Amino acid sequence: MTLAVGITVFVLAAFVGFEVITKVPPQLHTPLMSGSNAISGITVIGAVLVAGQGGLLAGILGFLAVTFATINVVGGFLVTDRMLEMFGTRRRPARRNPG
Amino acid sequence: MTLAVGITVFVLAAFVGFEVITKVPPQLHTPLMSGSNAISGITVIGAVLVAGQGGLLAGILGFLAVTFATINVVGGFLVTDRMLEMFGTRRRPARRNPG
Amino acid sequence: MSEAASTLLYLAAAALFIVGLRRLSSPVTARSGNLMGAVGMLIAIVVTLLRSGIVDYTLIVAGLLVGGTAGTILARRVAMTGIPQLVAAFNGFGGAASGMVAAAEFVADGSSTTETAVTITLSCALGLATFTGSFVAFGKLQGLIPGRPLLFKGQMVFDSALAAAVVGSGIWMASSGNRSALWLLIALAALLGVTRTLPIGGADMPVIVAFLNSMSGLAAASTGFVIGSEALIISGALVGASGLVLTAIMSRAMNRSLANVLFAAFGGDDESQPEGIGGGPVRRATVDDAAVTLAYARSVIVVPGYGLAVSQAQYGARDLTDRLAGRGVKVRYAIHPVAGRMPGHMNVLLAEADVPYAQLLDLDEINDDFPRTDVALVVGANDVVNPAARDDASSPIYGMPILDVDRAGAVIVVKRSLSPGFAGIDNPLFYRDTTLMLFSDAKAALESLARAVQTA
Amino acid sequence: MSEAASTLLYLAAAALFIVGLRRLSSPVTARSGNLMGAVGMLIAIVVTLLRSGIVDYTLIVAGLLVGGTAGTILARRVAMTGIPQLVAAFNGFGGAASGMVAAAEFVADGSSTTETAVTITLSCALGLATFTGSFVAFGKLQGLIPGRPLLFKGQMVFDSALAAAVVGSGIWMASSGNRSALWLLIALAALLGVTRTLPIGGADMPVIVAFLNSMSGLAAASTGFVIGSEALIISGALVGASGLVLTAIMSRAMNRSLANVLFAAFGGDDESQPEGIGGGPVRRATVDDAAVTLAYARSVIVVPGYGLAVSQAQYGARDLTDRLAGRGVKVRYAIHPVAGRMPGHMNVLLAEADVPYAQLLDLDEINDDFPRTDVALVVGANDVVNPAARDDASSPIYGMPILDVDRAGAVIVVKRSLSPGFAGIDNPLFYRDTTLMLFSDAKAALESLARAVQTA
Amino acid sequence: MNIGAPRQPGPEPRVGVTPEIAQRYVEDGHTVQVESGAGEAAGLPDEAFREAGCEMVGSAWEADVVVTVGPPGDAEVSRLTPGARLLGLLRPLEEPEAMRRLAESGVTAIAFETLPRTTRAQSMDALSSQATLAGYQMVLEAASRLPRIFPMMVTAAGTIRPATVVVLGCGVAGLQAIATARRLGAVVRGYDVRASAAEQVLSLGASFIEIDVTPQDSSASGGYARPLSDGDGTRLLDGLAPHLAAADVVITAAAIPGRPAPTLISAEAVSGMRPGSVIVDGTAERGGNCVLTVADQVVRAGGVTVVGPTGLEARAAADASSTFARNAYELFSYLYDAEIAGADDEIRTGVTITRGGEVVHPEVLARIDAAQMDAMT
Amino acid sequence: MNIGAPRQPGPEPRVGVTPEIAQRYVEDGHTVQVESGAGEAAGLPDEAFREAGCEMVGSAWEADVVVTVGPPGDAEVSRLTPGARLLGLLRPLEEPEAMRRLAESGVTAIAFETLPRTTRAQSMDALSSQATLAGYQMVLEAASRLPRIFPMMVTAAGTIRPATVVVLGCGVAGLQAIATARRLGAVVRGYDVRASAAEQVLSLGASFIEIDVTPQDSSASGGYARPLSDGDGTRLLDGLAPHLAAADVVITAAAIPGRPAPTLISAEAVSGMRPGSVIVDGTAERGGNCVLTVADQVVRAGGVTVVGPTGLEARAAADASSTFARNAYELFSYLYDAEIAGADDEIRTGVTITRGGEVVHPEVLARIDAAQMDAMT
Ligand SMILES: NC(=O)c1ccc[n+]([C@@H]2O[C@H](COP(=O)([O-])OP(=O)(O)OC[C@H]3O[C@@H](n4cnc5c(N)ncnc54)[C@H](OP(=O)(O)O)[C@@H]3O)[C@@H](O)[C@H]2O)c1
Ligand SMILES: NC(=O)c1ccc[n+]([C@@H]2O[C@H](COP(=O)([O-])OP(=O)(O)OC[C@H]3O[C@@H](n4cnc5c(N)ncnc54)[C@H](OP(=O)(O)O)[C@@H]3O)[C@@H](O)[C@H]2O)c1
Ligand SMILES: NC(=O)c1ccc[n+]([C@@H]2O[C@H](COP(=O)([O-])OP(=O)(O)OC[C@H]3O[C@@H](n4cnc5c(N)ncnc54)[C@H](O)[C@@H]3O)[C@@H](O)[C@H]2O)c1
Ligand SMILES: NC(=O)c1ccc[n+]([C@@H]2O[C@H](COP(=O)([O-])OP(=O)(O)OC[C@H]3O[C@@H](n4cnc5c(N)ncnc54)[C@H](O)[C@@H]3O)[C@@H](O)[C@H]2O)c1
Repeated sequence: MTLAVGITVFVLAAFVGFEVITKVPPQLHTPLMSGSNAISGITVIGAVLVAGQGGLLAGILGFLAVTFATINVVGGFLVTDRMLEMFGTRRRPARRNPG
Repeated sequence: MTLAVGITVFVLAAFVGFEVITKVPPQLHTPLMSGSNAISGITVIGAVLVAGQGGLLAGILGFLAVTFATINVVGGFLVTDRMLEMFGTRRRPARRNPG
Repeated sequence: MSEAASTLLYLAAAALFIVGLRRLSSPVTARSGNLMGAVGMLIAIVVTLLRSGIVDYTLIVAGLLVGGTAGTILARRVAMTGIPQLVAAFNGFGGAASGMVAAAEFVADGSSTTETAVTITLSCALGLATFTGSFVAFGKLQGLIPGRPLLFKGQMVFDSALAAAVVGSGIWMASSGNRSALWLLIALAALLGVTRTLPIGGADMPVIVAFLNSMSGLAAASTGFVIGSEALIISGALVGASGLVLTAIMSRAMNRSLANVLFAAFGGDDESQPEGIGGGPVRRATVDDAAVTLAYARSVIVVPGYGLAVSQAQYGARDLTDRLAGRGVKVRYAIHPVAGRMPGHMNVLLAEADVPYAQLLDLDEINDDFPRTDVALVVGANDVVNPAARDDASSPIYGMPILDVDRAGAVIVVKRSLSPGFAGIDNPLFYRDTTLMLFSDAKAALESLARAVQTA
Repeated sequence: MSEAASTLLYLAAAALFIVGLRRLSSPVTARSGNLMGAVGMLIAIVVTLLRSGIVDYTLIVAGLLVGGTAGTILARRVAMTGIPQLVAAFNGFGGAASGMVAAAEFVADGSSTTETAVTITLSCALGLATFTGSFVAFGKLQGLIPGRPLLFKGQMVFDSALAAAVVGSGIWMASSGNRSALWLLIALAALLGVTRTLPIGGADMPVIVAFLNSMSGLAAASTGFVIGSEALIISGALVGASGLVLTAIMSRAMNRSLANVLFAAFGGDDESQPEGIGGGPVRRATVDDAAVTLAYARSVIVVPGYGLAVSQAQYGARDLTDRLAGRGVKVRYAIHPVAGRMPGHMNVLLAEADVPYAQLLDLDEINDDFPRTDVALVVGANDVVNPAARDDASSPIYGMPILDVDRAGAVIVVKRSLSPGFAGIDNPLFYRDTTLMLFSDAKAALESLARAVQTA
Repeated sequence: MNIGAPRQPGPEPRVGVTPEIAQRYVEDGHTVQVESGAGEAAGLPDEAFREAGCEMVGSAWEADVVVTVGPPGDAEVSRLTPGARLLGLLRPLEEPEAMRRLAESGVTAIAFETLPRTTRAQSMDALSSQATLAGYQMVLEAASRLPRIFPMMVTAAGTIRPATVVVLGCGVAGLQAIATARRLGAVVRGYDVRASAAEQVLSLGASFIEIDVTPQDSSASGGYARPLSDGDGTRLLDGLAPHLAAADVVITAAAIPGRPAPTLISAEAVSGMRPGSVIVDGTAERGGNCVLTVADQVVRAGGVTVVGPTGLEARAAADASSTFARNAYELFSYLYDAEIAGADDEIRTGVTITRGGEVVHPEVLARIDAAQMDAMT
Repeated sequence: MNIGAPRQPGPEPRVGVTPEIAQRYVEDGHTVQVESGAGEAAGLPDEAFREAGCEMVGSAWEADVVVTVGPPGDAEVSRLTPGARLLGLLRPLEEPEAMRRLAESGVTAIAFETLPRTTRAQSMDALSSQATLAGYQMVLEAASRLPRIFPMMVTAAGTIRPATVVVLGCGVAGLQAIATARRLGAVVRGYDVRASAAEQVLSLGASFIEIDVTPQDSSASGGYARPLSDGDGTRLLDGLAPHLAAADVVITAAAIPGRPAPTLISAEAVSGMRPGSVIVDGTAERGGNCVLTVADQVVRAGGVTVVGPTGLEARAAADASSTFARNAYELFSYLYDAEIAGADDEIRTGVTITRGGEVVHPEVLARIDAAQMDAMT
């Protein structure tokens, strides 16, 4: 992958990121933040590669990175789900009320 | 550019395309269609490359392609602008009307 | 220019397309959005011209000049009413160009890999089908081809066979590298474009043009794969996807699904247009159409009638007119002396919703203003706006003064059906060219209009 | 697994992230969106594990197990109120991981090209600043660090110098390939994260966490450039951009600009919180907050007062309550005998807007219902909901019956300021924990609420 | 032509021509004679008529076209010129004998009461315009007499519940009464035999009382109701009683053209009503919808006040005169144009009671015959 | 204690205790004596009182606590027991002499008129509750007398423009008049000297007439207005005149406690008004805001009708009695509790006119002194 292609991909993804969030109701601010935070844990795949390539210092760094990133990913998705679950019970299907 | 990267780019761009158009008011349907049509004339750059690379049949095809694509691009942007111009004169800045 | 630099400049062009498209979808920013698109295109073309690998500029310059001149003239000359067909034609040219580039690539290099074969086939098929389809749409819009659905028995089978043949000739081309296969592919795709567009009704043409636009985008993207150009892939994907969304939005605005538009002539048309006593066709509006018409008008006159009272829509009416006034639209109510079912019926209702007295005008005060009014919004009124009372001496209500809404620039009539009012007679107003019928309960309609006007 | 296959699978993961994020921004689809994100992540991890180039799985598995367990426990154990700080902490871990990967890459390969040097510097700086910044935010939210802005004189200069030093050490690292440079870089970035977060007030922490989240996304993207991973670039850019948008949305919801949040403690705080006679702090709500609170309530009681009359907000009130009722919320109006400035003042107004008599209840009829009511919406009323009349024998209005709005689950008070009502005395209701103040003209507020409730 | 606007006999304050309308007649090429003082009671001084181009005269009954409001007395009839046209609310169905006398004196009598109720004829419909005003006045009458107020009020001195108003007979007058009572804040229920009345009542925001009686084709007959069968009549009385018992105010305006008003409220129903409640019977002139009604008297039955005011429309004499004058102008102009065109249509045949010395209206003729039969047997 | 509700002397239909309120007294441990027939005129039969636990008596003036509506006549005063408490609208400032006599007979007189106008005291404020009803009735009175209707109506018989109503004096009565006239569809303008009245008028959807006179500190004095200087008075008259000339109805309710009503409408202003227009002067009892007003008479000046009805609040006798009775109950209970607690506060000092054989209210005392000075010179 050349740098130019990398930048192309980065720019396009950033556009998608900008567009994807349009009008979030305030009650979703925290879950949305938490969910996207979990996605930023994608760095775990870099950490896996680093931890797997051997070498002491890199190994230590890699292990820490995997651990940290996994906390971010696993904890992030779980806690988001908990939040949304609570939210779901409060919401009932809207029914029409005459007058 | 590998095929995989090409597909990545394609998919991301398609996502952007999906997201970028949210809720278009009906009076913009035609201008928007016309404007995006002009963008699809981007094929002109392929046409230029083909027309410029020499060879008879390719040359003819290339010339035709450049001509056609240019019609699409130039005509497309101009006619879109004409539509929007007409639209612009109808629209005045909103002012508050008491009562 | 270095490869990286050109890639980044192409990226910049693509970014301009994206932002431009986004701006095109709001009335306020649309014009600048179009300009951004044009600038992006200029960058892309200039970068391409400066790229290494071009050996001969003659044809290029010739093509650019011819195409540019033709495009300019067409765009300048066309009458406003001719724009939809022109857009269709432009789109056809774009599709053809994509197909030709792919074809030229095949002619020059052959189909080296499966990948190339597939993409060349795609480009040619999409490009040529777009080309012919667009010109059929052009013909229908221009009135050169009858607007009604044209189809023959068993067409569905024929079309499927044709599509299979396109795929087949693609495989042949890939496996043999034979140019004849290419020409066959092109011919079949062109034919398919025609047979798939002819059966679609004239009223659905705008949706079809949007769909063809999306296809020409995909053709460009596919050509991008053929010649290895990210700029083409990005822009093509962008147009392909946004065009598809736009197509969906447009068919939704017509209360149709895309499938319904594409195949309606084949299946039964499940949508039954209400029929009046007069039986003529009417122009049916959605809430969004009506809202935009109102929101961008300079002056609106609301004509309330008995239907407004029946559905107790007075609060909705006031809400709508308040919001229109808030946008700077001049709003008034025209009260016909016999609107409703008792003297002063409309006054009672509108007073209840506290519509300011200053906005209420009676027939004599307002009738001369209709020709100077952009939109007359008739809500649940019928007899009191029936032009037959003015124009048709044989009508039982001939001689009754009416509100001359038909003299306004456009008329939007909100009622549930085409059924007549108190006097029991049909209303020619509903069948006029400038009249949009919004079939709905008055209260529901006004409330949705008020909301829609807010965001229009 | 082939390079192409893994690239495409990463792409699939990224697509799941995109669709997941989009679904997360609507209440109805949010949960499935989160699930899609998790599935995407699983795909990405599995693909990575299957990739060639991994020589030793021990550390990986260990890390996954430790991290997974810790994450699970933390997420399960935390109390609902502790979630914001937990999110902050998670985010810090993610940032640190990105920085470490880049650092490890440097340790292993050195900075071969300018490109690598720049991206490693970026990753480390962003990652570590995110790490420490997030933990400061955690501390503030958890109450370990005082919530008020902590800053020292000349901090702006200090921070700028620190930022310059980070860049400098990056250049040193790139030019010398010296590991000490890396450690210096890391230390400086970590320090910068702390000094930039401490001066920000506790109330602004959610915005800061969102901002740090966006930064950790950018760190991941930058790490993607370092290790040449498109998956990281895409996902990082996605989170970076969407996080930035979310940050902007959140600060707008607080009526602030992002710059204002980030630098408010330095510049003058241009936003003056209205101060009551009592002087205590109040919880200030935006229209959106209030709308959501109302829209998702089971029962709402509206308490109209003189302010509603002054701003002639009766139509807005009815519009709002109609829409709430349309969502299935039980809505009633509580009319206090002396609300307004003349006997029956509220009745006249609400009758004008045709609020059904059945929804109007007087003090005796409704007062017992407040404890069973989710939200009391007080519109331009003040004295008639002043708990001092009930609780404070020294109050001049002691003994006057009041509407016990303070017994409802939540109270939203719409008025323009904290200034007192007719009786001229302060109202302790405004300073209660369950009270949200929506400072606005009543008419404007109710109209925006009605709109916002529609889309909530 | 020469249009005459006489001073009305009796307590009638309305006048058939107003200065505004006089001007229109003059613009159309007619002359207008107004009896001195004719407009006084409606707040229209002679001065105003003079400014509008009228000739002020001592008696206007001698004009070519006489626009009267109510029917003329014998003295006035004798002053009419043979061949003259007399336009007004002449009560042709109630007083067919008087019509015969008008015919005998050679007058062309034109009565608003028999105007067909078509959309086209509405601008000439004086019954409607006057009934509108009567409906409004009935509510004022009721509100003034009720020892309570109409609107709901939550006050420091307790909550005053809104008054409940029941309107029987939702024609023009009844509907206007509904609208006015609603404006004042009462809870309003309406009842009418006509099926289409339900929707009309709802369209004013009031509720409709459903009672299962099917009137004999009651929506037909040119917009007017028809009588009920005896059985239905009793069922109706019984069905209404509980609604009356819950009412503070009952306003009645149920009528059948040319017939006595149908009985809707029996003495028992009145005794079942709350003390203090009020019945305003707008049909006293036609015998009343309530059996206790006595025209222009206040009857107290138990705690209930029953009033049967007449001349309600005349109370807002200024508006009543201006709308009536406009109706008369429209009708006159229509007939005048039709006459010139030689056309004969529904409207013309509808309103013309006598012509060329004969009673020509079939319904009036039938009544005259019936009366003669009665007299013979 | 023994609470007595006597039958009121004169035409007064209201009564000081209603069955509903009687029940509350009884629940509080008091006994209630009601004079037979006391509630009749307000639609409250003896039966209802008896059901509520009252003792029906021949005379209730002898009770420990007498709740009267208006001031008692001499005959009634003589029947009061020394040491008894008398609660009511006693007109203490208008009739200070009568207060002196009450004091002499050893009665503790408690008057609503001098209640401080605080938020806390509102439930006892009989002036407000009765003024509300008066405001409503003034509009009915005006609407019945106007030869036009209030609302706008676009009809086939022409467009009826809405009536213009001007309300002078926007206290409780005036504001209610504004609200009621608006409900009926009139275009309403209000005027008051109090600066805060402007916002209150606007809050009812009416418009405010701006005239540049600065009253002497008119918002002060416990919620009541103060008189204007002479110069301002004339300027006010002149400023109002054009607004009156454009009005169909003028309703006046401007008052200054314990003083004659300020003059707001001169004879010239009346002559400048439209023929047919109506002035309803709600302050006739205090001399009237219009110079032509004669209490309880209909005065015609040019084409203008000027009426000064008294006892307006009593027209809705049922609601008036129930709100008054509630006010009296609240005041009595408050004082009773305070007495037991031995507390003395603003409200108690405000309403107590006589106690222990003495006039104790400073303002009333001042008036008695002033009257004696007048008599001496
Ligand atoms: N003003 C008077 O004094 C008076 C008295 C008696 C009769 N009239 C007569 O009434 C007529 C009045 O004219 P107009 O134009 O007001 O009424 P109209 O001619 O009777 O027409 C009313 C229209 O409203 C529509 N409608 C009914 N309910 C509706 C709802 N819920 N939502 C939306 N539309 C609804 C009906 O069409 P759909 O069914 O298709 O919805 C109908 O065509 C005249 O002919 C007049 O002569 C008037
Ligand atoms: N009902 C009667 O008969 C009567 C008669 C006379 C006096 N009073 C007295 O009036 C009071 C009535 O109580 P209340 O609670 O209705 O009123 P209140 O206590 O006077 O409070 C009204 C509140 O409305 C707010 N406000 C004013 N204009 C506004 C606007 N345009 N938009 C939003 N808010 C606005 C004001 O706060 P901001 O300025 O901060 O916006 C004020 O605090 C009682 O004290 C009562 O005793 C009643
Ligand atoms: N030009 C027009 O189209 C036009 C004009 C005015 C009125 N109208 C229509 O004519 C109809 C009658 O109007 P009107 O005011 O002259 O009526 P009206 O004065 O003749 O009668 C009043 C009402 O009494 C009702 N009624 C009769 N018998 C009844 C009974 N036993 N119980 C209850 N109600 C009974 C009638 O149905 C009618 O609604 C209405 O439908 C009105 O809308 C039409
Ligand atoms: N408990 C309370 O707080 C309470 C209760 C009732 C009334 N009030 C207030 O007390 C005030 C007076 O009410 P009220 O009905 O008893 O008043 P009122 O009957 O004593 O006087 C009526 C009105 O006349 C006005 N007025 C006096 N001189 C005038 C002049 N020259 N021109 C025009 N207007 C003139 C006064 O300002 C007052 O508004 C109002 O502000 C009312 O809101 C307060």
